[in-house]
Amino acid sequence: MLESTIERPTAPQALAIVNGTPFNQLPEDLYIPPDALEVFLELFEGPLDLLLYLIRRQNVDIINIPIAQITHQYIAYIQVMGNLKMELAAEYLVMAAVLAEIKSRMLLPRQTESEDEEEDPRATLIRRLQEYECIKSVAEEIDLMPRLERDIFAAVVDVSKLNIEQALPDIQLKEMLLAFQDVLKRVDQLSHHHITKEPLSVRERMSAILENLKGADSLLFSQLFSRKEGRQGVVVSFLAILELSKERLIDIFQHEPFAELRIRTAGAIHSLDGNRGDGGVDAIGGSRASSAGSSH
Amino acid sequence: MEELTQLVEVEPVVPDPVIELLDVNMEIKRIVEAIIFAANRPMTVKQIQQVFPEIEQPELIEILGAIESITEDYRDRPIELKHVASGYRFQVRQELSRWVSRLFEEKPPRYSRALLETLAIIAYRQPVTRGDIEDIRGVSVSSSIIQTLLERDWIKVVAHKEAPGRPGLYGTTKQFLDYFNITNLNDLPTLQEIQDLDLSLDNAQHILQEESEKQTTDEQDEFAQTYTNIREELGETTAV
Amino acid sequence: MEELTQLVEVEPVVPDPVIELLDVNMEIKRIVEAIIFAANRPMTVKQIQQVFPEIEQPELIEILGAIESITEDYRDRPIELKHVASGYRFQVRQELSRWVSRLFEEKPPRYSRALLETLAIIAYRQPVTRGDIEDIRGVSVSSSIIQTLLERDWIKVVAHKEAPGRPGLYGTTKQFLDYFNITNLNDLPTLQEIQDLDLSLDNAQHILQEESEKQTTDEQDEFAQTYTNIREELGETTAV
Repeated sequence: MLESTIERPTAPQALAIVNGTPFNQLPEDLYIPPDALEVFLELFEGPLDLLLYLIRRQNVDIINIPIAQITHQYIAYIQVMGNLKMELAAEYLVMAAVLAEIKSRMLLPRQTESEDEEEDPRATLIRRLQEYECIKSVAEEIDLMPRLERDIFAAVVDVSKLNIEQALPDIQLKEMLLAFQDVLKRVDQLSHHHITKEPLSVRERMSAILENLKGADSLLFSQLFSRKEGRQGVVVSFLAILELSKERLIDIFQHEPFAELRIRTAGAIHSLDGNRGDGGVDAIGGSRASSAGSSH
Repeated sequence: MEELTQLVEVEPVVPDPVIELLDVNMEIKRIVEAIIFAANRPMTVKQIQQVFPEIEQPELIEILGAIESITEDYRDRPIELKHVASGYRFQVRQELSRWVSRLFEEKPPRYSRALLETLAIIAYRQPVTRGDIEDIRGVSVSSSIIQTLLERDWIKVVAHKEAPGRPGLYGTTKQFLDYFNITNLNDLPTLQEIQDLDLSLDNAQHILQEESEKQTTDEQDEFAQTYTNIREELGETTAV
Repeated sequence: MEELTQLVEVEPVVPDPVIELLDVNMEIKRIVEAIIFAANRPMTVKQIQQVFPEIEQPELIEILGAIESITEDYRDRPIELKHVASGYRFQVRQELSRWVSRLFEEKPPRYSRALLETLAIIAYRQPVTRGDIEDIRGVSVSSSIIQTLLERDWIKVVAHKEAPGRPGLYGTTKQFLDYFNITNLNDLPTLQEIQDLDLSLDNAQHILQEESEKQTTDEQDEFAQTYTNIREELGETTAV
């Protein structure tokens, strides 16, 4: 009688079929608005949860589930929900089928032991309910445990004022050379660029001369040469001076005719602009001298 | 279970509680304290050791001594040096959280039952696949729950099961333990023992038959009762 | 908080610097300390006050007293309660920087191709302006690259070019030579050599051997050494 409730098609008008009797409308005192039912379903985490609820309402141990009764109630719920066109997770329907199977088995005369070797669906269900209940209860306990953000707050201490040295990236010489090789390849393709291949020592000396000039207004030509470097060193310095002059990075000038040549950075003119009083003449002389120098 | 084996590994214990306080090197202690404060994560003794330049690294035992001494120093202060799963951290004492929580406008995140149950299953039954979780809960587990747990670094894939599709096996992380302020899985609430099933079929049959007889008469009432109960429950919830 | 409700009824404390430490309400002090520790930003006295529930808010003067007392308590610890522009916060003492900084050391990032090219151009074409570098590279050079090279003391402004805007002329430094373990720029391969450089193992070896043979006849013996170094260096890369 009861087991037929699942298979029997519901009468179109019926809201629920309880014990084979269609309910065409919910009794007044049982009426739950559809949206409340939805809320109700959301209260449950699935069929096991709903079953647990139904069982606990009876105040019985899971082991002694009044299976027929629970099945009946469970299916009634499902049907009410189905009839209210609520979307019901498939799991709820599967559980209904499981319950119906258990019930039908119980109504049949007991089978021989050998056939009982296959797992008793009721035992399976009970074990699942027990396991789920255990998890459900520890989940509730875990929710109550003190936790970060809610009950536990880390002590925050500022470190932004510390002098924290960030490790700097390393470069291998070869990396730089490879990068430069690429640059040279690109430059070759853009033929309008021409990188002269003067010895590096000259370029280095150019930087060094400019560096030396930084501290002084000007230097004597002779101060740019060091006897210790020998002939080669003198040549390097001389080439560097010519190159600097050609690139208009320095001025070569004389204070008066036949005086020793002096060198200063081309930028020095600029700084003298600020002090017109003492440098105007020199500047003019300087630019003359520098053009003379580059014609060498 | 990588995580579990790590947990089994216990940090070296200070052997003699009587002399240790005297033995603590004050300079090391200062540095250890500064390191724990400055790190924005829990620090293990080993990690603290490695913050020291190589030639100046104190022994682990010295660091442990310092930690013990610092813990003692903060005994009466509103913050404490706490040992959680991934190391030591300073935190506000819990009895003051009522005050401190008011600092933060944002409400702390709340976690759904579905998420907490999923987390509990992973914590207690690890390593588990998503399928295992679904079996236990009786419903499918939404991807967003797994995603949230992974993003919070509470769970991770510890291995793959040799089964079709090679599903991931989930386990919990140290960050999960840190978040819940504990040092290892044993500190979680005890899982109730599942009662032994003694279902002699006779017995069951008997009871069940009785039940179903009773049911035929009571059925209507029970259903009505259940609805009433549920309605009450709903009344409670919706009232909240 | 019984104590606090009592406190609210009490007359505001007279700011007497002599007795104030004695007057500090210990419960308020604990809460103030916890609040400052838990806040992830500096807290003003007013902000601290407002963390307290309205009916339990201590007077500002009480909070100040608590702060003073806390500051005193931490006098000998490696962290200090510091008053900065936007309020009070705990910070690690400056003198422990050296120790704590190692906590934050990350794996150093890598320099970009653009930076390496810029550095090479400065080394080979010095003194050059940024404009010159851009002309050679065919693309603009970001200020941050120049800045990085300046900060590393690999390049410096050796002069300013007499041109609109008086652009700086960059050259390499002694530190640059030291970093690459060379004594002068001549130790670097010539432009021609670089252009011919083929970094497949055999060729590189070949060219460099040729070079080093040529070198032995040269007066400057140091060259040979440098080339050997470079060869080794190249050998290493190609072997990887």
